[in-house]
Amino acid sequence: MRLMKSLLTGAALAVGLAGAVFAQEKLKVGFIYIGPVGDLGWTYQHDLGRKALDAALGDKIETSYVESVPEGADAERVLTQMALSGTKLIFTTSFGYMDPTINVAKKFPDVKFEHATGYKRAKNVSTYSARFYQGRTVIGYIAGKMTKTNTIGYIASFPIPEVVRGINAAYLAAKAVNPKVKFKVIWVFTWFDPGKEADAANALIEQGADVIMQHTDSPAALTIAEEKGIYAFGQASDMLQFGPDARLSSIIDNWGPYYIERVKAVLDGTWKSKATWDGIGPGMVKIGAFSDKIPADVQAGAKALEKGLADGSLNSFTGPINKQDGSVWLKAGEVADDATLASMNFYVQGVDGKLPN
Amino acid sequence: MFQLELRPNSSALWTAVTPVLAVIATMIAGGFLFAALGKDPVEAIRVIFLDPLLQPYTRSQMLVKAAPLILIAIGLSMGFKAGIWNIGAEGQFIMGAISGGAVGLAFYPTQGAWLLPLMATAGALGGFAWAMIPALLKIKYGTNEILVSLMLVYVATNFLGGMVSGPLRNPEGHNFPESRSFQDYASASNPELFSGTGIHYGVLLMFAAVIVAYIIMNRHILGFQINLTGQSPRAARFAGVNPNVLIAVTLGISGALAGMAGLFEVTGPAGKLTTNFPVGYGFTAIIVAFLGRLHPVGIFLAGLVMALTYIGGEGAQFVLRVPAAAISVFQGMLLFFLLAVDVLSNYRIRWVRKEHS
Amino acid sequence: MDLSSINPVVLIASIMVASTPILLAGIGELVVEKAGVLNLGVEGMMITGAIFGFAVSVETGSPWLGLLGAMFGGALISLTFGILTQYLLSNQVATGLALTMFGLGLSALMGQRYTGTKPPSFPKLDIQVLKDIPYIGRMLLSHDYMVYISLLLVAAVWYFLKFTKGGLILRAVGENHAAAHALGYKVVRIRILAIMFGGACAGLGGAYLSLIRVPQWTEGMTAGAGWIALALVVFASWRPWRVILGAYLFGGVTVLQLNLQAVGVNIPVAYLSMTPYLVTIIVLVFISGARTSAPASLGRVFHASH
Amino acid sequence: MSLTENALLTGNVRQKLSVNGFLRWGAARGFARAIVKEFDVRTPGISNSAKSLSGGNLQKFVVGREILQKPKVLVVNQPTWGVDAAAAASIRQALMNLAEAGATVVVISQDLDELLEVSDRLAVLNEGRLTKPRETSELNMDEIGLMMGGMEASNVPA
Repeated sequence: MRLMKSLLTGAALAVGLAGAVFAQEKLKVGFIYIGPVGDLGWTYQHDLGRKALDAALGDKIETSYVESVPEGADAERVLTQMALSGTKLIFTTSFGYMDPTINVAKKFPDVKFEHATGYKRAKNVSTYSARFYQGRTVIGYIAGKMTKTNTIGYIASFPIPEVVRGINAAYLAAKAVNPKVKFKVIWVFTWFDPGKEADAANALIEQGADVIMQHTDSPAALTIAEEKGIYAFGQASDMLQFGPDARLSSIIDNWGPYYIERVKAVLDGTWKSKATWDGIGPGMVKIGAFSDKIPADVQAGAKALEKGLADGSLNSFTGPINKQDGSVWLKAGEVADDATLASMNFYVQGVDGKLPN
Repeated sequence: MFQLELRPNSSALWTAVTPVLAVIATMIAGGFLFAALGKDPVEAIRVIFLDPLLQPYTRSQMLVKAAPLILIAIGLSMGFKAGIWNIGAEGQFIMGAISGGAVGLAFYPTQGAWLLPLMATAGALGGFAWAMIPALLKIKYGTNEILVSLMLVYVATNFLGGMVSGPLRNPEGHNFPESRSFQDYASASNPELFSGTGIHYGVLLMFAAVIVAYIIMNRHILGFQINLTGQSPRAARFAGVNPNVLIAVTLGISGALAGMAGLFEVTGPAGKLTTNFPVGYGFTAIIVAFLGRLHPVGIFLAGLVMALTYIGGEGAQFVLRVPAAAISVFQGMLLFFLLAVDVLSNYRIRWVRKEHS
Repeated sequence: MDLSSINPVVLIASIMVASTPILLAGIGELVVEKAGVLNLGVEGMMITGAIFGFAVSVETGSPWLGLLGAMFGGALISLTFGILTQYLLSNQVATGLALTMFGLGLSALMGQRYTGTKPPSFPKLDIQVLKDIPYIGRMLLSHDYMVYISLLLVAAVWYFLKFTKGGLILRAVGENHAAAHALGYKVVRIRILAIMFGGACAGLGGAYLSLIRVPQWTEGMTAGAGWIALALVVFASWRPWRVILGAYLFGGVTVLQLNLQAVGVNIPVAYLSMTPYLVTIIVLVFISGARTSAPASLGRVFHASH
Repeated sequence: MSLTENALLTGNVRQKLSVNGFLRWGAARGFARAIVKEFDVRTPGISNSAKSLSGGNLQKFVVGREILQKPKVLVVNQPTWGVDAAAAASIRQALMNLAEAGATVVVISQDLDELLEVSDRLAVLNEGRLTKPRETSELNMDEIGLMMGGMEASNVPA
C-alpha cells in the first residue's frame, strides 16, 4: 500500500510539474525512424547522425527520437505529437514518411521539417538525400578489379530508382576497368531479412560470383562472404567486424554534418526550404578504409575516382552510355541530369537480366 | 496448494474489477522495468497512461488508432463466442483494402460522391470473400478454420506485394512498390471529418459496429444462437441452430468488417496501398477481442486502452527516451496480466490442503 | 538464362541450411500441438532464443553453451505461456500472440548491448574423407552440426511419439484431455512440459540464425520465420517426418527463387512465395477426412472440473 | 446459461419470445418465472445459471419449460431420472395434466411403476423391435413380463 500511495502522490506531483519542462529555451530537434536504432543499417546511421548533433550542439539543443514508426497513419500522429510538444525541427528519415511529413507540415507552418529521400517539398519542408551511387562507382571499380571469375553478385532490395541507379553506377565502373565483367542481380524484395540476404549471397556465390555487393541493410551477406572466402563490402556502416577478411571497403551513410549544418541554420535563423542531394564531396557519402587485400595500384585508382567524384571533375554517368535495350541514353561526353537519375527505371546496356516491374 | 474452482455463475463484479487489477499490476511491474532502465518509473507511467488523455489531439487519435482494432475485434468476437476461430483477420483486412482500393483506382481520375461508398462495399466484399474460404472449407470438409484463415494471411500478404509492384502500382511513382495516393484523389479518399482530429468514416463505422453488435448480441436471436453454440453446441442443435449457417454468418461478418477496416485505413490514415501498410491490426484485434471479454463495450474499452499504450509509448520514447523495445515489453506485460486475471471472473481460488497419499 | 548452371547438389545443401531454423521450431511446435496446445508465439520464442543464445555465447565464448542458453531462454519464455494457458486458463490464441509481442520487445531490449558484436564461430562437421564423397559429400555431409542435430531431433520426436509410453500419453492428452485426465494422467503437467520443449526447440531455431547462419544480432532478425514454422506443422499434418519435407518445401521455395534469379530467370516472386501456403491449405482439405487430422483437443481449455 | 436463456432455448417460437428476430427479454423472464413458480423449481432467481441447479430442480425446470408451452405432442425420455420422490410425483402429475388437456404424450422410461401410473397405452422395445401398444388398464404384470421377453402378448395362449 505504501508503494501505491507513493506512486499516486508521485503521479500527482509529476502532472503538476509537466508544464515546467517547456520552460527551457533549448531548441527541440526530433527524429522519426523507420527501423529500430539497433538495425545496424539505415536507422542506425541516422541515429549516429543525431548523436553527432548532440555532441556538436548539445548545449543549445535537445534531440529526441521515436523508432520503428510504421509509414502512414502512425508516422503522421508521431509527427503531430512532436510538433505539439514544441519540437521545432523534425527529420523524417524514410521515403514512406513523405506524405505524412507534407500533411503535418501544412498544419504547423512554424515547425521545420527535413524529409530524407523524398521529392515533395514545401515552404517548411526540405528534402535531403545522398548520392550513394557515387560510392557505388568507387566500390564497383574495386569490385571490377578484384574479381577473378569476372562475376559480381548484387543483392538488391526493391526496383526503385535509388537501387537501380546503384546497380548501373557500379556496373559502369566495373565494366570500365574489366570489360569481361558480368553482374548477377537478385531482388530480395525486402530491406532487411538476414536469413534471406544470406541465402541470396549463397546463390550468387554458387553462380560464380566472387565479389558481392548489396543494397540491403543487414551484414548477413558480408558474413557469408567471410565464410566462403570471397569479397564483399560494408553497407550503410563500416561493418568491418563482420568480415575482417572479406570486407574490401564500405559505403558509409554519414548524416552528421548535414544535420549539424541544418540545425545551425535554424539556430541563426537562416533556414530555408531546399533540396539537398549531396555526395562524396560534402561528406554525406563516405568510402570506408580500404582493406590491405586491395593492391596498391587499385587503391590509388579508387582514391583518384573518389577525389574526382568529390570535386566534380568526374561523373558516375558520363556518356557514351546505352540503355539495356540498345537505345542511346547519353552521347559521348554527356553527363546524366539529376531528373533522369531521380527517376531511373532502366538498366544500362550490359547488365544481365530484366528489371522486375 | 491453490486450486481453481469453477464459479457456478460467472461473477459480474470480478469481470469489472479484474481489468483494473491488471492495469495496476502492469504499472507496478512496468515501474520496475523503467526503473531498471534508469528512467523515473512514475513519470514513465504518467507519460504512457495519463498524458495522452490530457491533450485533445491525442484523445481523438486514440479513437483513430483504435478504430480498426475495434472494428475487427467486434467481428471476431461474434465468431469467438460461438467457438469459431477466425485468426486470419489480417488477411481479410488486406484483401478488403486491395479490392476496395482497386475499385477506386480503376475509376481514376473520375470524381463522384458515389465512389467511396462503392469502394467501401468492394472492401467489405473482399474481406467477406476471403473469410468465406475458411468458412466453406470448414462447412464442406470440416477443415480447421484456425489454420486455414492463418495460412490465408500469408497468401494475402504476398498477393499485396504482387499487386503494389504490379497492376496497382502508381504509374507516376518512380517504380516504388505502392499505389497512387488516395489522399490526393478526392473522391476516393476517406477524409478527416472534423478538422484537427483525424476522425474519419472508419471511426464512425466503428461506433456503429459497437452499437449494432451490442444489439445483436443481447437483443437478437442471432446473438442468442451464437452464445448458445459457444456454451453448448449440442443444446444449440436441439434448439434448431444450424451450425453451418452460423459458421458462414460469423466468419462472413468478421471478414466484411475487417475488409472495411482495411479499406478505410488505406484510403484514410495510411493513404495508399504499400507492402507495409498492414501493421498487424488483424492480429492485435484478436488480443483486443479477448481483453474486451468478447463483449462489444468491453472491446471498445480494450481497443482504447491498446491505442493508449501505443500513443503513450510513442510519447515515452521522445519525452523520456525509453527505447521502443521497452514499450513492447510493457505492452506484452499488460496483455499477460489482463489475460491472467480473467480467470477470476469464472473461477475462484481456493486454498486446499494437499491430501495425504 | 541457363538453368543447368544451378547445381542441384548445392541447391539441396543450401536448402538444408536455410530450412534448419524453421525445422527446429516446427518440430517443437508439433510436440506442443500433439499435446493439444496451440502456441502461436513461436516467433516470440525464436527471437528470444536468438538473443539468449547470442548473449550466452558472447559472454562465455562457447557456442555450445550459447545453444544451451537459447534452449533455456525459449523454454523460459514459453513457460509464461504455459502458466497463463494451463493454470490460469487464458485463451491460447490471444496468449500466443501476446507472447510474440513480448518476446520481440524483450529480445530487442536485451540485445541493445550486442548490436554489432560478432559471436564466436561455430565448428563444422569437417571430415575430409566424407566431404570428398561425390555429390553426397557436399550435399549431405558438409554442414554444421546443428543441421544433423535437427534431423536427429526429428527422429527422436518420431520415436518418442510412436514407440514410447510417454509419447502415447502425450498424444492421448492431445486427443481427449478429459479421458486422459480420467485415466489419471496429469494433463496440465504434461502440457507444460510439451510447451517448454516447444519453447526450447524454437529457441534453438532462433539461435541457429543468430549464431550460425548469419552470425550476428539484429533486432527482429527472425523476420517471420516463427510464423512459417506454424504453417509447416499444419502442412506436415502433425507427422514428424513430414515436418522435414515441409521445412524443405517452405525454405526451398525461397532458396529456389533466389537461385533462379541468380541465373537470370525472371519469376513473379510474390506469387511464387504464396504457393507453400496454398499447398498447405490443400493438404488440410485432403487430410480433414482422414484419420491423421489435427489433435482433437487442439487449442481447447482444459480444467479438471469441466 | 441463465434460466431465462434456458427458457428461451425452446420456448422462443411457441411463446413468441422474439419479434422479427429481436428478443423480448421481458417476456422470456416472465416465462422463466412462470416455470419456476408452477413447477416449484428451487432457485434464488431466474438469472442464476442452469448448471447451478440441483439435478431434480433442473429436471423440473426443463420438463416445466416444455409443458408450459402446451405442445400438441410431447416426447419425454426418463422424465424423473435422478429426481427425488416429491419432484418426480409433481412431474408425473404435470404430464398427466397435459395429456388430460388433449395432448399426445410419449413417455420413454425404464421405471415400470411410473409408466403404469401415467400411461394409457404401453409398448415395449425389445431387441430393436417395438411391440404393438396395448391398453395399460388391460395389462397385468405377467403379460408385461412376456412382452419384455420378446413375446407378443397377443400370441400368448390364454
